[in-house]
Amino acid sequence: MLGYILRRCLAVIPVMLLVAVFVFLLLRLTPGDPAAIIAGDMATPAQLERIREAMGLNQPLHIQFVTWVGRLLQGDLGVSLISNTPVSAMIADRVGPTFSIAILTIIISVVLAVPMGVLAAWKHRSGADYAVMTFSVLGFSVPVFVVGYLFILVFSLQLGWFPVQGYTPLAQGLGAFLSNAILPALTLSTIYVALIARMTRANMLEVLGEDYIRTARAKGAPERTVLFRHALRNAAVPILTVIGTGFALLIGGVVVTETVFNIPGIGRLTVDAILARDYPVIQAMILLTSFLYVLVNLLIDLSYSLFDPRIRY
Amino acid sequence: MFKTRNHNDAPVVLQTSGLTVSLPETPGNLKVLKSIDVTIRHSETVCLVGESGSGKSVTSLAIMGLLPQALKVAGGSIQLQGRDLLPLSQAQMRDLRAARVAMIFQEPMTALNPVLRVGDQIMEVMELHTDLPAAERRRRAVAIMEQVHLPDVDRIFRSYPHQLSGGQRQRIMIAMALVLEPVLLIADEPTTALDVTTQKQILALIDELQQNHGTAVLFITHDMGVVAEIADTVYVMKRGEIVEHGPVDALLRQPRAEYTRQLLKAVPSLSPRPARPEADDAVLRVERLNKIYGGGGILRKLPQAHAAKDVGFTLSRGRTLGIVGESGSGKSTVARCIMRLIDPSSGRIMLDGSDIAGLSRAALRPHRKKLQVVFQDPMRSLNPRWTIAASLIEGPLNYGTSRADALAEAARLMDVVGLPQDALGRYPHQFSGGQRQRIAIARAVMMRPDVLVADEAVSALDVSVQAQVLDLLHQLQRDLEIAIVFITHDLRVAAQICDDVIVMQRGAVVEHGPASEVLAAPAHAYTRALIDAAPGRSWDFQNFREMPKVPHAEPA
Amino acid sequence: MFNRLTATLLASTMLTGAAWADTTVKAVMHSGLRVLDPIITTAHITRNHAYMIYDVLIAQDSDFQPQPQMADWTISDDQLTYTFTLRDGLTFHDEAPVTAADAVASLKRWAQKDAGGQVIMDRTASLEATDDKTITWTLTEPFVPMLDVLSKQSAIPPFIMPARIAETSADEAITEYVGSGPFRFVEDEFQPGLMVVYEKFDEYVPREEPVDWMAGGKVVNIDRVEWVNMPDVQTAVNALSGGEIDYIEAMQVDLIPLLEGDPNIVVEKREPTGMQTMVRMNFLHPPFDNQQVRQAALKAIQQEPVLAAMVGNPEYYQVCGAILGCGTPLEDTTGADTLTQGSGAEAARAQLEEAGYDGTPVVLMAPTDMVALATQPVVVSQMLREAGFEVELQPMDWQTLVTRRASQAAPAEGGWNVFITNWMVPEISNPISNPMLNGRGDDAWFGWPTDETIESLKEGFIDAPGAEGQVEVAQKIQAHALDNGLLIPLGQYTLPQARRTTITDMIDSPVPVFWGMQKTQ
Amino acid sequence: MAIPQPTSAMQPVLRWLRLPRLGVGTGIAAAILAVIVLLTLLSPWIAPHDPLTMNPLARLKGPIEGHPLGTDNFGRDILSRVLIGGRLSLIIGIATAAIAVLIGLVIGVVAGFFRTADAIIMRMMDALMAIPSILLAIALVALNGPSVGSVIAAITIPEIPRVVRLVRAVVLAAREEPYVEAAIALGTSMPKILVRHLVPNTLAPLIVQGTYILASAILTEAILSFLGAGVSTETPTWGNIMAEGRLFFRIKPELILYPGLALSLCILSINLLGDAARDMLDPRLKKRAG
Repeated sequence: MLGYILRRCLAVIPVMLLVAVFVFLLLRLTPGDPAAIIAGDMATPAQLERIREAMGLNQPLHIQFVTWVGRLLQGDLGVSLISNTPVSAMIADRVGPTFSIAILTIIISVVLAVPMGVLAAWKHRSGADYAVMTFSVLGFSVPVFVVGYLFILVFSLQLGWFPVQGYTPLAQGLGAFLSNAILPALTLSTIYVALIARMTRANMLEVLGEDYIRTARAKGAPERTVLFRHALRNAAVPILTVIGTGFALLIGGVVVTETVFNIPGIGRLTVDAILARDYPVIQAMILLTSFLYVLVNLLIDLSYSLFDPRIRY
Repeated sequence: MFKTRNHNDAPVVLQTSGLTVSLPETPGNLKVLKSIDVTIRHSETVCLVGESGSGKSVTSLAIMGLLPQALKVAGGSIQLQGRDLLPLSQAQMRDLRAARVAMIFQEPMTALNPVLRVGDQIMEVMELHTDLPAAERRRRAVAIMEQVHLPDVDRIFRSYPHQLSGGQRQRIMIAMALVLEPVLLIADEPTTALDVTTQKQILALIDELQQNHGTAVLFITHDMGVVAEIADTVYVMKRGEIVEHGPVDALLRQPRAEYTRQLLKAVPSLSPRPARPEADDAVLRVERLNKIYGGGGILRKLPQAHAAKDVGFTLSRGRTLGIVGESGSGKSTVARCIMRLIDPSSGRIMLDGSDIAGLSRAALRPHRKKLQVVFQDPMRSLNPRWTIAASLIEGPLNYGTSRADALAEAARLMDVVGLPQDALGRYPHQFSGGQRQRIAIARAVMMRPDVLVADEAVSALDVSVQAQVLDLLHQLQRDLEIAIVFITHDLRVAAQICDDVIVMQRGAVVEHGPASEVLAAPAHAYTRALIDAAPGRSWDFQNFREMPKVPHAEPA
Repeated sequence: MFNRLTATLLASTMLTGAAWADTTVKAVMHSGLRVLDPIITTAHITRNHAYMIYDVLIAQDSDFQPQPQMADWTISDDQLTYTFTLRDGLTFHDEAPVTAADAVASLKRWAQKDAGGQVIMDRTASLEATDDKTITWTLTEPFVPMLDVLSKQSAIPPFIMPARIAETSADEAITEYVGSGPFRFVEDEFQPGLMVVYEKFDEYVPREEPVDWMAGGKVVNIDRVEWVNMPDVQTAVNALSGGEIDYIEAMQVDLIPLLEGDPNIVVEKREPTGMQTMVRMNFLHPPFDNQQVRQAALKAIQQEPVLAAMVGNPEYYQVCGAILGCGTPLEDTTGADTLTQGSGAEAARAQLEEAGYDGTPVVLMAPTDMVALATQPVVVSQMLREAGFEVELQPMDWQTLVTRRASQAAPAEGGWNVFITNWMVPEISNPISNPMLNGRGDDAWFGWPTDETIESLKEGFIDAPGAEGQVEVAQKIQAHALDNGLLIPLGQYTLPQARRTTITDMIDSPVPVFWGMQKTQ
Repeated sequence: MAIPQPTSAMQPVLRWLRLPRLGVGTGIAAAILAVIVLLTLLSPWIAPHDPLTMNPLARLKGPIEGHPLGTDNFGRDILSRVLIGGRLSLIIGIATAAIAVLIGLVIGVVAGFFRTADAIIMRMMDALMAIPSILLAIALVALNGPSVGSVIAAITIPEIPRVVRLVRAVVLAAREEPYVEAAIALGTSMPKILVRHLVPNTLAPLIVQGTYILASAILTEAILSFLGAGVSTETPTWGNIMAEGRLFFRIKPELILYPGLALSLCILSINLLGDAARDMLDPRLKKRAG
């Protein structure tokens, strides 16, 4: 088990290195010039050149890459070209909201989607099944921002239940946090619920066709026991997997919801940085999100053995 | 010979009368079961026998009230100890299951919940039906596990299903079924997936427990050998109907229905057929063949598996060599090595005088056509997207035969394997398993091979179809002088088709010789155990009589 | 220290309980603050930030007249020596007193970057601190607009920083943010692009005079200001309705109806001059290297549709052909009739034909992520096409545009032909500081016109005696600029501000400022 | 012998069970999709106005004469823009799906068949998959400028690893099929086995995957537009119509509503068709039916 964990962790290194190369090249080939952005409207070409020189943008690519990776390994993510703030500080300021909303989203999604999927599989081809399926297809079909605006319109402006925008840290109380976080989390949940409910349904259907389910029924187990004790745990691994791969989707959704609900998170930070060609921030953010993705999926892989004793490392 | 207990006075445990099951939402209200009448008495074993699709499993599920949603009971009654089960609510049925009627299934691999400890699964039955305290539940679970002769009960109690062998899992299933002492046990092909030696133990166990508890058993099987071993009463089913029933002795001696006779006649005899004269032109010679799996690994040494150990044999033109063994014996590994579908670790494979063991893909190509194969699973051995013609001519086209010639040969072979000409234009899914296996044989024969490897080629087929396919192989071999390597776990099949037999155990050859000697007078203990375990080995089904006494039956 | 404590205690006992609570004004500004050095960028948000935490020597009042702010001044009779004297009580946020040396260092750094500053430095004999309070600036020849340049609020006002910070190279951003302005920058709470927090600087001593535009006493009546950036005006409008914020600096005019009828919210124009939006062509590459073609483009364009598409409600825009802005002292509309009346389409086609336009595609850069710049290119490209131009509208984000407009390469090789941008009217109301009117080729603003006429006209403007003379020269400049196509003005607009009624006493000024303002609970 | 024998009593059940799926829901979905595709294909002829002709003085109008759905903020006809916009949205979706499937197929087959290339390819795919696709897409659009081509590329590239994984898995599984081994025994060369036996196996799952990519590409285009990295307003798509319209969401929700409705219906029906196709190809049902 320990050996397996070690090997899996080592396997992260080449992947992250590839991500780093990829991100670095991608950005350096981008036509945007951060020097021009900093210099502003009145700059002359000579001034631009001086700024470029000062920022080290004139060095050969591979030198820039090596310098960057070397600093990365020392934990130095660099300094924002635009605001001159350390990138690590910018990220530290911003991960809180994104994380708390992402976690809330996952909680909401799992709490809603798993029972939905179980119900749909149990009542296969019934009205409930079609309702769940329709909802989950709808979740994939409506753009996140449209959902967000609809929620704002209905829950904030018409009903006045929640504030329209903003973020309150959990430190200021659960109620305050939730009142701000619940709409963005619900918005993000639509696609996640759709994903998990589908996966739950599909795997429950599969598991419910298995012999041991027939065995459980033959034992006289009531449906609740059949579904939750026997079936769900066996369907857990693919559901976990989809929660992991859906994490990428979540990050994509976060970018949008943070914009719609004006949440000071890392999604907006990244988009702003991309539009501003703030290389150190973009690089750090893409690396960070990729690393998170890899990490989350690694943890999920490792957690399989909690659900399925056949999986041992 | 057979069970001759008389249960006529025993109280009736289960009686179905006029049980009809249909697919209510299909056009024509298709009937899956047509008026099934079965009676089972206290401590009686009733065998429900039939080929696939006969409806025997549907009958058992109807009794349990576990029919799939699409199926509905359309008529008749199911009386358990005089109480009609059909009007009962879901909850009432649940209370009966396991407590009064228990069931065990074919696949012990899949019938246990893989994520729960087996001890918990046994105790769950008591949780559901009794209010025994936990300690008592545990005590009873351990007790029943001991009754089914599980070793090291404490460890197994805490084990997950995947940590147990197939036989152990089936014992767990039986323990689970019997822990509440039900009046009726339904066993749906409970030994089909097991090796013969394990099958024998499980059959003995069911018998023993039945004696002890007086449980009535409804035993569903397709295997006449098993029927001969275990049944008091036999019901023969065909396409949803009971064609004949009666005490086992009467049914096997004097079958009345034509279908029953057919079924019995199709059961291959265990007595080996006489070997054909030995030819001296060896077409295939295997020498010290080894295959070792694993052992690689970068960060840690992976465990090695020696799947074939120093296997060697010689096969001459027109003869059949059987490789016999239980699962894991390495018989398929040998076949795949010969076919060079996997690379042998060492050894020589002499095909027509040249060693093909170490040849590269390209160098192997000219030899390929001499060596053809038929696989076990008729569903997967033909490309589902290709017409039969396309599958048949693939090989000849590879070796430069013109399309027209290949098609002509394909058409000719259709006659040989007994399929209509228009079959060439159709697709595999339009054929039954037996037909597909004929097509697969035709595909191999198209290449005019010297050697045909048949890897469990009839194991997935019903017994009547099996007989036809074996006949076909026999006929082709006679006409074309093909040498056949026949891999099988089934001694009856081996006895019918093989001239020589190799018996394999854990990768090694334990016995090698003419079929008549090996099967009639086994020298090795393992071979003897295999033969002893073959169900119904003392009955000659084809001739409706006992087997002639053979000397080897006495312990050496 | 002890005195301060007692003063605070005294103050607290005199205040009522309600007012005792900190008053915080939450404002949504037109953009997020990312760059904190007001000298290296001309971004308005950075300038606005600088006005919060820095002070200036002199400032304009609402009549565009220079007034003392940190300093009074005297001018020698020969118009060559300007002497500024710092007033008493000026303190930096790190509690160091403001000295003349600080001011000199700041002015020198500023003068390297600001166009107006460069002009002054060309004529400067010396700039030095003659004592702690006195700055002496000696010119080599008289420069009439000297005080106008020093008191301007755009693009780069000469903000005063401590000398140690002002000594940072003008090409590098400063890393310490200490000023002597009425607010203190709370660095801990700064989130680039997202939120910036200011606290009242208690030691700030306002001037006695009443506040008037950027001049007069900067009296702070609130404790804390938070600038929150919202990516989307609609979000801001929703937040304002919900009372989550107090103030929106720049409203999308189309969204005003959403706030109408809410008694707690006032939508208003803060200042009368507003913004000019305009077209800039690239003089280096065909087709706009040809004056005829530039004139055809000018004739092809009509202002009103552009403004309507951009702003919507006519109350908030103004058709205006004056390159120096309407409502300014030098306003003149010579040569702009086709722009304002839309009568030039046919003449444009004719002239384009006459110029021998060969269908060279015009690369029009269109920023998609800036609300205030997104619509004009779309409308303008449509008009140019109708006049016979081949237009290639290339959408891009603003930062790409900013990068690309610096390229002198041919349009096909990463260069460009046209783009559109906006200016605050005070930034372009003076021919000297209006970047469009720089005709020095490679040293000119993007587009790089080589135009000796405009340069000599500007000389004439500098030397013009008095206001009337300036107006006369300005007319010539207007006529020439349009004739040569130095820019095509698209008109003026004002984005109104919106505030909750709890915010009162806001100062009309071109820069949104937070002194003077009151907030009731 | 011409009529195949039912091999199991359950077979007619399963055969019958598939019917309603192909019937009701799927039929409606197919009809909706057909209508949308037809309308967008014919849009150059049926759109009442040029989608680019603007009249800023009549902007943001409700339904008025000549503009049944009203006008947008440039005074352009919303109906025409939604119709024409659908065409480009569909083109982006189809192009993305086709390119992603093609490239993924080639890479996946190579990875699935050549053990040596497999490790390297899959590590690269892992890396590509680890980068959140939206961020990657925005970065790619920022890189190339927001042309239709670069938007397609930006949406396609993040989809490729998923296709590669699918194809690789199918190829790996199909390699073990007896009929492939039989082909080896018949002396069929590896490239031929690849093309004739293995690749066809990937087609059905690829079609299903392709429909999902198609749907998600249309959606991603909308999100890219929303984030300011979409195609120009001069080439309307459902996405950029909505993205432009979002500023006016509260005063003129139609700007989001109509394209949103068209887009959602379109994606919904594509997804439903994809589901139906997947159910038909579901190996579980196939196994039981067999």
